[in-house]
Amino acid sequence: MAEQKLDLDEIRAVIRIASESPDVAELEVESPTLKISVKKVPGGVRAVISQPAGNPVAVHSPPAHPAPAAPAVTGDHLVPVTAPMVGTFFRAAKPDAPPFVSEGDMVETGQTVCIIEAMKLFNEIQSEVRGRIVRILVENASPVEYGQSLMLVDTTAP
Amino acid sequence: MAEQKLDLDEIRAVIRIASESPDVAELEVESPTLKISVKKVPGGVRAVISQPAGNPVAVHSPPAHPAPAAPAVTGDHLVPVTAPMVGTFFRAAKPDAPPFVSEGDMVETGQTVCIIEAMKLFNEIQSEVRGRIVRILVENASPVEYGQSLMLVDTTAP
Amino acid sequence: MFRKLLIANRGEIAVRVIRACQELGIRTVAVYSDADRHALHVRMADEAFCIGPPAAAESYLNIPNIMSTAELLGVDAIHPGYGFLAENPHFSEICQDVNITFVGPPPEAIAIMGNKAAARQRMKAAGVPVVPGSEGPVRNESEATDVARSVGFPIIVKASAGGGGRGMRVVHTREDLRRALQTAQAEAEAAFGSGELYLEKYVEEPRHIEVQILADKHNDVIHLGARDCSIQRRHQKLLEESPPPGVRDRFIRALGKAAVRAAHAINYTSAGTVEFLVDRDGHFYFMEMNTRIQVEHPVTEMVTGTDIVKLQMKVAVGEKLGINQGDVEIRGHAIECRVNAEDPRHDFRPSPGTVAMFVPPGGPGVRVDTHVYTGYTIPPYYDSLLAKVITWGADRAEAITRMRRALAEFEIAGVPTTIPFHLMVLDNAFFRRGEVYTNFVQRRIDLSALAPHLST
Amino acid sequence: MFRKLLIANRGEIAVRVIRACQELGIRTVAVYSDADRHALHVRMADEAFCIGPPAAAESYLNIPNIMSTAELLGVDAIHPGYGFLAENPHFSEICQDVNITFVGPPPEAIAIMGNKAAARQRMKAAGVPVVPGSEGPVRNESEATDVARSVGFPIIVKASAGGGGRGMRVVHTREDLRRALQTAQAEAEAAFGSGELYLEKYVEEPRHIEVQILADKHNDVIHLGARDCSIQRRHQKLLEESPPPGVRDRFIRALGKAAVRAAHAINYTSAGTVEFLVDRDGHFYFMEMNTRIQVEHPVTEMVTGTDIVKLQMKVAVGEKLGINQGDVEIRGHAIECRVNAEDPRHDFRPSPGTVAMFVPPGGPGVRVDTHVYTGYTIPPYYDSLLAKVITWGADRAEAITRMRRALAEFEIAGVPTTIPFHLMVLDNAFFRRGEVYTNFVQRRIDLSALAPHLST
Repeated sequence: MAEQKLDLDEIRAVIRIASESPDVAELEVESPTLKISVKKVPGGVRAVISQPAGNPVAVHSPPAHPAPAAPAVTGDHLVPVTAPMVGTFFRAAKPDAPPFVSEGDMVETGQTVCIIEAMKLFNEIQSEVRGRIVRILVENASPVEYGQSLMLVDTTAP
Repeated sequence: MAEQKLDLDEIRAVIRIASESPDVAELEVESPTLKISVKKVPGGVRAVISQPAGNPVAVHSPPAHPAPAAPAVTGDHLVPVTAPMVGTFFRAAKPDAPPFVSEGDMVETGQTVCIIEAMKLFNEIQSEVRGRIVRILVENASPVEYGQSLMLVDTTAP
Repeated sequence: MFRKLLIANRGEIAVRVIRACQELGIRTVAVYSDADRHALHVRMADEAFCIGPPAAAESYLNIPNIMSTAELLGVDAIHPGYGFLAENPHFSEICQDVNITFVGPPPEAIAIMGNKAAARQRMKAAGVPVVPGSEGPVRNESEATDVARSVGFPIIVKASAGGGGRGMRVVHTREDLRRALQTAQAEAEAAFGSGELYLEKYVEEPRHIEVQILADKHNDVIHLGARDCSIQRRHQKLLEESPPPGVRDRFIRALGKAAVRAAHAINYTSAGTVEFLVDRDGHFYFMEMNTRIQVEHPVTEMVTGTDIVKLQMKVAVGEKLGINQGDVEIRGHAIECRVNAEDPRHDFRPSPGTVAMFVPPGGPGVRVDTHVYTGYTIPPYYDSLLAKVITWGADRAEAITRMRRALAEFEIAGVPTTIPFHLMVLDNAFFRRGEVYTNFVQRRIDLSALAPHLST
Repeated sequence: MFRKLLIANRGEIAVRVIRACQELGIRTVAVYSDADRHALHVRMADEAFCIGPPAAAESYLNIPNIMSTAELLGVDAIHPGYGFLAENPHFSEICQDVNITFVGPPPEAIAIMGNKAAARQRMKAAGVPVVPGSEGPVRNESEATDVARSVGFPIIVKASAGGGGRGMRVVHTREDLRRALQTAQAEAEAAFGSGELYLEKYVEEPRHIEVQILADKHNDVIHLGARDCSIQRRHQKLLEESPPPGVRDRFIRALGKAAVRAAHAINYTSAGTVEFLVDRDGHFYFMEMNTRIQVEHPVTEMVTGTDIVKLQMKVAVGEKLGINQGDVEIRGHAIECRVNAEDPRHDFRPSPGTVAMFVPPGGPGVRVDTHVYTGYTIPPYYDSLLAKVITWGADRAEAITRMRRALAEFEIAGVPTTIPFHLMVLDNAFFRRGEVYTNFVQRRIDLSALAPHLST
């Protein structure tokens, strides 16, 4: 019955209020369905949101050096494929080969979705979940950081 | 049935109150449906506000260098007599004279309640309100700062 | 040494004096206005006493309340800092009367240097070069005309009691003289309560070079080299350095000797600064003497390895300086930038407010003197100085690149500051070559080139 | 000069290196672990790249990820700071292989000094005094017995690959020798993967005095005087000073010459430190050489007016040092206190947490090197150094009183720090007289006298 989905607009509004109040270092708002705790840090805002009935979701403000296209928030059903090492992201095994996956494709757990080249080695990266690739976040042949989100997989896809 | 949406205006109003109160570092407000806790950027003074049902709000904020018994805020009906200059507080005109006032005395507006000696001059200090002296906050012959509360007058006294 | 000292000031200089006291083992009393209840000097001092409402006239200039505090808390010395009561001979005298040591020169020395025309005469008599001009005040137009004829135009009309550019007029022709005298007199009367005027030859595009001196009560006077303070805006110094760029050691020694002579001539004691105008041909002229510690004293401390405020205490208590002129050795180069809460993009308008984040620069060769901390609210009642950043380098180039680095890493959130202005000066090719003069900012800095403010 | 440099480190030393790069006009790349996303070095660098999860083995020690970052971002130099990969000859070699300049000595020099027994032999051959003991490693008990007989008890058994007190045993009698050899060997094998041991005469109550050297690639080596690092706790330095107290200039010159000889003997380049043990009779013995920048380098910078990290870059790029030994002049005295997030009231246990308020000290003669700011959360994965406070004084007494003052005004809220411990040392009469030795803390400091923690 109860709507359990997070109201992201509400969270954004609270963070905005905290951001816009220069005197405020921390702000905590608790309602029967939602608890939002905002702590301001130099150079950004850190927010912890918990739903009494659900799981905590952490929201990181964009880092000082924004990682290319790191999504700020992923819903429960969107799982990122992240880079397990530093290197160069490639969508295909060779320049003239077709890409491993494209947006809209279904992937199985363990399926190779891209390659990261590091130290002249080509490392195949596998999806850890089954689902549909809804977005590829990194341009082909771009450098990627450790932990950077490479693509988003929708696990609720049929 | 109950309105579950966060009342953002209410949050803003609470932050504004905290911001506008220079002595307040943290503010927590709790109602049956909402709890708001604000921590201001650290500044040195910490205020604790509590609102037991029916009682007036009490704020106590000891300054960095505690002035002798200076209450920062008094209830609406308690008016402090404050020192208009730096000097030495005397309750009587001469060491062997009776004090101008004692706790429990009624005073009229303009009535001399004490003396502050500064630069060898004896300055008579008058009450600016009519009421009953409920407390004398400073020891006889003590040094007093500018603005220091010397005594409290209860203006609701009959 | 003193047992307990009251600092009759606020802001960074109050903090500076407290630091010196702590290193000397002197207990400290801070005084503060209602607006400074959370100020750093209040938190750092051993005792603190509120002396009045926010307005300076009723607090930091309130002599009765300050003296009452001094007596009530039993202090044996008062340090006036700079500004407020620092150059008030009456205040210095009151301290003397109640047997509290005023950490500064005797009232007579303050008074002489407070009257510009009198100071000029006295210096001339002592053999310190002054700008050619009138012997003391001019009484009427015909006297003024005679002076103008002998020194030549352009000349400058100045108020004896003057300061900050008021009661001052540059006159280029004989025809303009009468009107200039009239308006300067009216302005001086309104501003200082005295219409007394004197005349000087107008030095075009001068440099402002000053000498730090130290004098003890045993007739010993030394100087600690010179500072260049030519980077000014409306007579406010914004950047100072030591030694002055592009100047020979011999020239600085000559300035130093003149400054020491000036101090001897008025029986000066304590720290003081003799300011000179230096023209394009390298002639120098006595301008005025500041009878107090100055904002820019740290650049001298950095290159000489001295602690001027501690030495000020030492001589105030009657000890000998303990340093001879031969002991003073200049090492490297130091620059100070005054970081003010002013918006250089909007005509340097003061910008009080709350400092949401304050991360001062650090690392090698960087000194910061400040009273600001994260969360501090800048009151609107006093000056806008937030912090002094001083950098030291083995040479001027290193001091400059280090200052650039330090200012770039200085994080001050919540209020606009003069840092973008300073970065422009530091990057200016004329500045880098050491080509500075008191109208440098008007001539060389295009303030409109400052990037538009992010938050607008 | 380099175009772009990667700092393979974190914390205050990463900030220190970035500052040097900014002053030299070099672009900077910070690398960071997941735990350091909000670290100051990440905010200060021109570019920043995440290289792994919090554990150092997978991030700051992760050579593949660091080298990938270096290649992807096109850096031409890597500065390793101290700790982590700074003394890993393999890392230095990889940099060489891919044509990226490693800002440090050549791999061979790192490797020689990494093997304590080999270093000892090499130094002895070069005429640098070493503690009497075995010629290189001892192969068996009978060899050890012979050595012990010739140098006399007590002796110390050490691991060739050792460090941090592991694989070390003091032996007072012949009877204890066998067991000591066995346990030290087992410990060394477990800790370093090598059970190789050597023997030295045990120097009782020694001082730890080290010499900062600088060597360029043109065969020029100079030293920048000495530091005393005797104030230690469990082999961790806590307070360092320069020059060493109570030591003649002549002695320091002799140490300096030995250190320069040591550097020449292994074709050293870059900045480095030669550590000596000094016994009660004033004999000195080579202990080890640190082939990297050290935590305590700022005290040397303060008294010599040099910037060691910038000089390190200069020689790494192949330039000449540009300073002769004769140019090096020591002025005044400098002390460093390492302020750690450790609770000296509870056996110095590390105390990670969030720093609610951080107001570093300032004013004359104070330098702070830190990566901490108000609101910073100290991650539990790395060392506990919060800030280095360095004070300079015209003499040792001034440096000490200034350090007292600076530490007293240092406001760090939210985590316990070692400041109360440092204040105890600074107030200690033996310390004030300069009577220091490596067991000073055990002998002279009563940690139980620290006032109980306010918050308990």
